Amino acid sequence: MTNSFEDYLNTDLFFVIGSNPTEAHPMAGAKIMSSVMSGKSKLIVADPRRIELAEKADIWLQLRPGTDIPLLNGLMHIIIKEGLHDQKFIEERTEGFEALKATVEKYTPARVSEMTGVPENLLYDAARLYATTAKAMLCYTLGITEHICGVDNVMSTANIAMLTGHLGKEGCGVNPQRGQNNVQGACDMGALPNVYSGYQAVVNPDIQAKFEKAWGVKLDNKLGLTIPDMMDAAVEGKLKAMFVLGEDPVLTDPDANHIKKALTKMDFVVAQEIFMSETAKYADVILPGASFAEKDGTFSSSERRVQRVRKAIEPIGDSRPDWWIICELAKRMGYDKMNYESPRQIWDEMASLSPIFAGINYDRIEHTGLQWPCPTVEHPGTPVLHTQSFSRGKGLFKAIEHTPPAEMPDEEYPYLLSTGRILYHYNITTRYSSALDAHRPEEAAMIHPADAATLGVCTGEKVRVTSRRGSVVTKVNVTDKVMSGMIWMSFHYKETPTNELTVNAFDPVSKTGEYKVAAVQLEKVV
Amino acid sequence: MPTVTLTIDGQQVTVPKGTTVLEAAWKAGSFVPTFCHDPELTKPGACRICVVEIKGARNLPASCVTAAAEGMIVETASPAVIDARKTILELMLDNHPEDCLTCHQAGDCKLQDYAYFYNVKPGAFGGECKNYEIEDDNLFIVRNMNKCILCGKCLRACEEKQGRAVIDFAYRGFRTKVATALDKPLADSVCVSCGTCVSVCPTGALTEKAMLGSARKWEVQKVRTTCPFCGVGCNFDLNVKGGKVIGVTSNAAAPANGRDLCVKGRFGTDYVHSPKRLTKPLIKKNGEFVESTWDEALDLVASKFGEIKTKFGSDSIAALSSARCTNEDNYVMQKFMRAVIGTNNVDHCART
Amino acid sequence: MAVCKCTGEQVESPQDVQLNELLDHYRGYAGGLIPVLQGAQEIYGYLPAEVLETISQELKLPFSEVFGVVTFYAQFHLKPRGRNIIRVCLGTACHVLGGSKIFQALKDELGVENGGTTEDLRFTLESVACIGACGLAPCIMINDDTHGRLVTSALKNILEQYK
Amino acid sequence: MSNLKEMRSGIEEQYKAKLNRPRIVVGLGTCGIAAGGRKVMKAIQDEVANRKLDVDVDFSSCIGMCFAEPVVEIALPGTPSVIYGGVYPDNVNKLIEGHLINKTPVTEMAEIQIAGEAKPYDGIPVMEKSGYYAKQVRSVTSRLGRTNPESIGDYIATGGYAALEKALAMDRQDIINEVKKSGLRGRGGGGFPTGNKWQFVHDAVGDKKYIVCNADEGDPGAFMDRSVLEGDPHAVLEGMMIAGYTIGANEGVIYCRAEYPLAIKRLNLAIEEAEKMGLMGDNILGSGFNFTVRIKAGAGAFVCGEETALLNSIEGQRGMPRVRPPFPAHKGLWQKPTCLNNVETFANIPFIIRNGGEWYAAMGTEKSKGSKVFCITGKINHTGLCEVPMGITLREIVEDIAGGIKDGKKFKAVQSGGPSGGCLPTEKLDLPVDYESLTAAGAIMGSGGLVFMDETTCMVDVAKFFLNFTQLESCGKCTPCREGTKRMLETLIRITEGAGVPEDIPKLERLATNIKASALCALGQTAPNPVLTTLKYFREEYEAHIMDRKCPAGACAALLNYTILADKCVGCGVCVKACPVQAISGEKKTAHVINSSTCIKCGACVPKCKFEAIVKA
Repeated sequence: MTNSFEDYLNTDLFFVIGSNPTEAHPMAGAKIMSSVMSGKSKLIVADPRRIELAEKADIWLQLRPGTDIPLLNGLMHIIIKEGLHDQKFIEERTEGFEALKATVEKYTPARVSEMTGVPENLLYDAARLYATTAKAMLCYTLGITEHICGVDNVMSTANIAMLTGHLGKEGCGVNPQRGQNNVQGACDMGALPNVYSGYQAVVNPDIQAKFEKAWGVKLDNKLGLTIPDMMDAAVEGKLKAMFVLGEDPVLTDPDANHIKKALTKMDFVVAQEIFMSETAKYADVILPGASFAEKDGTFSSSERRVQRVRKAIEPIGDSRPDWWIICELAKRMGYDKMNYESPRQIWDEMASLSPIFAGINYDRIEHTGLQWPCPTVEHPGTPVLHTQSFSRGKGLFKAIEHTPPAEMPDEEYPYLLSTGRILYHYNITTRYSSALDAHRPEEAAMIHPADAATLGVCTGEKVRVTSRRGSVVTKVNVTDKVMSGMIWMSFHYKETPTNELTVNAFDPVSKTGEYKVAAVQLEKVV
Repeated sequence: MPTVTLTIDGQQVTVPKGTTVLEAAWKAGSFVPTFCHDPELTKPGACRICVVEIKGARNLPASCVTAAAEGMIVETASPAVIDARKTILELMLDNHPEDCLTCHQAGDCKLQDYAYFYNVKPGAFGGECKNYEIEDDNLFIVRNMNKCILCGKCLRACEEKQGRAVIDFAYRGFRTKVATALDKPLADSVCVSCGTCVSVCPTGALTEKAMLGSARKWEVQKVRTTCPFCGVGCNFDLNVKGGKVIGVTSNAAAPANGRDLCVKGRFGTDYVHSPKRLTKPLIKKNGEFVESTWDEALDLVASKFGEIKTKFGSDSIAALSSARCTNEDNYVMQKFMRAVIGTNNVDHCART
Repeated sequence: MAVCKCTGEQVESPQDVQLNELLDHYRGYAGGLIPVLQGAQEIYGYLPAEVLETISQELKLPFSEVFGVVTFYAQFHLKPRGRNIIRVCLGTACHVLGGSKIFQALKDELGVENGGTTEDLRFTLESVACIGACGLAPCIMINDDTHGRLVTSALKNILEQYK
Repeated sequence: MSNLKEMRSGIEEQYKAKLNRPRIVVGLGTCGIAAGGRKVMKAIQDEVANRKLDVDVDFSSCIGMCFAEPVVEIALPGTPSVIYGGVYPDNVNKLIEGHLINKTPVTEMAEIQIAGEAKPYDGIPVMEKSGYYAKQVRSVTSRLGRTNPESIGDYIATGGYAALEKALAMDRQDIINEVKKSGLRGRGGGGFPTGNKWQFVHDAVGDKKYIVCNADEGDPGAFMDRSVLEGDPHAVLEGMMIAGYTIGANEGVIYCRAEYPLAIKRLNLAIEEAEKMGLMGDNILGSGFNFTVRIKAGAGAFVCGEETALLNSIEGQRGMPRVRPPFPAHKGLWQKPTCLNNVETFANIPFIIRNGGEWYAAMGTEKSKGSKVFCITGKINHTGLCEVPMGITLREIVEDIAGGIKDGKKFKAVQSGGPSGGCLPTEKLDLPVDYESLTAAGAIMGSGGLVFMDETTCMVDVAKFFLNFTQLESCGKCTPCREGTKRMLETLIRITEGAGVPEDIPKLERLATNIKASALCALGQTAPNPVLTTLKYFREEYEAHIMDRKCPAGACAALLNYTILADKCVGCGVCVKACPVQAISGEKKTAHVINSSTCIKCGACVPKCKFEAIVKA
């Protein structure tokens, strides 16, 4: 996020695209809901589903799944045509405007309306409202990123924000809410194949030298494999062993059968988990980790805020904190520079090697946490990014053309499947909460009344959902919150493993799977 | 910033213009009780427990909604004030069950505290007492509207903090009640069980179902931490008794969320004590998982990784780190892969 | 998961058409709730729950707030009122002489509780403190007529007079 | 501007012509209609048609003599108008025969005559000298019963909209000064100086301002505002427009209780006519000033008479009062500066602007200027509406205007100001009626309801009646009012049922004092007044209920004992049959007895006894 959650209270307009915060990020959603209800802010929602925010929105753009780029290009077309763009910001802070202009020129309202299904008048309303509101904040989530054109989608949101000067200011910005509690932190810490902690590139020789010196070993300078590449490599027999820490790709990654094949193929799989996950079942060894309540440490939230996690109880049974287990392995493999006594020591080592975290330590975050970048212990943290300049200096407009989803409904697979989270569940752990699981014990796929009539099903009855990759049975919830021709499912239920259906296609840059669009058949199950 | 100076209980106090008499009194160290006042919510001035005497005023104004003014002379504990407060407490107690002995909120209840402080006992006037059915048919919140003193903080929090307005005042006068649309149980309303109402309730009218009967308020140890669900980064207090997490309560100092939480954060952390937790290292032998010691399991993993690394090279091993584990866990994982295994094959599901 | 929305098309009644016209007039009009409720009550004779929900959605007001307003003002009724209002006296005299038996008999006969209205909207049954006809106890009033010295067996014939 | 002048001369001609024709005018205010005025009107029209008489049949509103309804005025050119009371379809003929055909007033049915320049008839009191009107002034009520309230012509011809015309040419501050000079104070009960209020709203900063007229008259026993709205709706509109021009508002709202359908109808008609004539809407009288008025019907909540609750109700919310300050003058409707006055206050404005502040200030007392409209009801001979100069004594009102207590009984108390007011005893009868005096005595001026009580009224019962009212009408927002009035009522019920205990009196006093001190709005702060004043002036009645288990006025059923006087009872047995609980027994033709433990004190036996042998005590 370029801005902070606190900043949600300062904006006069939310433009929420590809995000369902009242369910997936409830406290972010609550801030939007209360601001809109009190009349403080207006709201534009772009979403194929009539999500809760769409019902509260001043303007709801019900675009077809996978048409975010045409939509955003179309809005930019109108903004430029009507001269509502921020010329001063564009001149001073950006480059590449002419190329962008040339591209969006082609996205006329009529054409965009045709492509997205959004009426022209709403395109005009939304474009004008977003461009002319001084404090306008764009929020997105996985509805933008989980496409094969996810990176282009993200760039498009940056384009429209820069075009209107809605960046680097209070109450503005481009604000992706991160899906998982510490997905920000895992990236920050270098759990990525291309960077060390603090986004320091593994290919940079100076960085490599710094870490080699600190860690006392020779380090590899070529990029590692991303998860989809790992799975492919495993299926191909090139990858022999995998160490899986607190993840359940069988349930949560696209095309589950492909993942299962990969896990089966490997010689040795270690799972470090707190529950017997679908993935752990494929492991040779399972190491019982401790939950968040049983260990000290830190999480980094979507707003780049590093906050304390505190040990409240002793680890359950014979489980152990994850850091302890990993360090113990290192020791047993003959490495002696991971003999930490506490998470605080780990943090301090990390911070000493990572400039953007250098100013953060446990004492400083005892009460409210700190938002990185925070280069020195005097630095107050950074609630708003890019106030003076962008990471690369000038913000670069990137002219982007539409990329249709990898797989679209056809005669054989006539329905479009889209997936996401629901309020009462979070990936996997919530299924082990007695109240939450009792409240929402099973999948309830959303289908439109017209489709339900065609299929002859009522709410509570079951359908079989089949894609080219797999087939699952689910109960349905008949509702006009989804558009006709679409089925929407969550991925929380191992009893209804939705990701057996999703498409094995990824954004070429980010390697994010296209969870939001797949083609399926539906049939009633008696 | 312009200031005003006023006299509270004989003491001069200077506060910024716009400060309420209540805030000024607190600043001056005077005790003024409150029920409906909440610094984060709009101010209805409804419960009247915070009345004070202001020289020249016709009545006893509610200090929470009276702006401090230059030269004001305020008494927060004059006989008239004390008698008015006692009367208000008597009126509340006469329309409230007398079950402090078994009330979950005992020890953390403003009504109880003030009744004690002012030595007010139930039964001053007697008469009709509300008699609603206790609502415990949802999984998260128990509503005992007989204990409600109609301060309205719950409905203001629901509207102003959560943007939902699931509840509002219904009916009127003595029959006034906080109700959902059509006065249905929460389970049949649009409530999403975030429990923000529970966090602001000054009495035992709203309680977390899972915590009922689990501990007296004074037995609970509170440990502030960060929520393990979603990326907003809410903070809350884990409530611990006897080495067990019994539930979650809000912590107003939380930067991203204040006292507000969602249903998962407030009611979902019981997974920690799920009987399905893995508690022993397991080694798959002949297709079955068999419990082992840490030494056996760790040694096995270390030797297997060592073998594979030797045989197929560092890049034949990969790790999935975790977006649900701590920063420290992730740091040691990537360090382990890079420094010990010798590969950059480390990733996590950064994209979900 | 409430009602299954997959069966049957809802037919719009003439009353719904009127309600829509009313809502069209007040949509986006600040402070329109009470006039809309008054208009809706005129259309339907009372304020059915579904109508309240529609009003809340169309005026973009929380349903709880609409309910709070409806229950605040004496003018609004959440239940249909009958064409004939039966008031059963439960004053002291009537009570002593079996007023509550009469009340119970009426509840049984009409199949409604206190304050309830029969499905055919013929009767609304209410209790009152005293109608000041103690000499005729036990007694009831139907609309403006007083019926006194009642025995339960007489009720059927009396009700027959009111359509 | 010339527009109205041109119109006016034509309208005045027409009006004069109308007065120069024989006419019959029926009083059709709500009270007149309830008394059968419409049937009377129909009978007159039929009769006029049957006899083919050359006479206009018109209607007006309530002239104030509720006791005489239905009221009919007959006027022949050049002779005094005679106002007849108690006119029913069966005596219409007699009036027409006598007054219209034979040109001889029907003296026995005549209440008053309005002579003007004509020679008065003998035997009929002239209005200004009649008992009911002699001590009255007719200023804000001057058109009531005299003009057709549904005719803008009648209004204009009688000086209507001249004040608006005058004001639109005035400096805004001068208008405020004139209102200040008049000394007019809020007639809704609060008594806040109107000129000062206008000054606040005028000075308040806001992109938009509003005029709100409080027509939510809810006090039991008060109908002044209804009478004014029904009788002179244009005066209220004109007052609002002048206020709007003065403070800079273009929108006015009249919040009228839904129980006043006739007032709402006549207001709507008045608005329509005024708009048609360019007296309302855009560019009024070519002045560039725009003003519209809409009517908001209440939905049945007494508390909405409280100004901030009223504003919430207009906004579509529960009618719960807001905390003050901020006052509506600064943050009122939709948080904008709002000038909120009641019907009578606005209706006074055109008269003040036309005649000048000094003219108005010449009436009344030093601090309470002008006139006030009262509704006098209860156990008096002449119930109705009266307008009196401030400072008149209660005694003058009851003895002269009201014609004394009914049935020759003794005056006991007068309740002033409705549920928020208090009960004043005989000793206070010489109190001048003004804001300060009434407040000092524990009552309030209120909106103007005066309920007179005689010796058969139990003051504890009266207090209970009012507490029951306020308790039912409490909005429920603040604790003292919501919970406290309930407990007061419960205590009063106990006392009137003979279950009171001596501590109840100090408990009531303490509770009342604390509710008064700590309640949020005026409704709560004044709710204890009926109890406090009755405790102050009639404490011995409370004590009699509690200590002696007796109701001195003989009104509280539970404390009564019915006994049969043995010397009067003939043993006829009629009472035995009348008793619903078989509490009376006795041999035929011997004196009967009432078993007091079985008796439920319904009183059914008393009227059945032809020998007056049953007494209550």
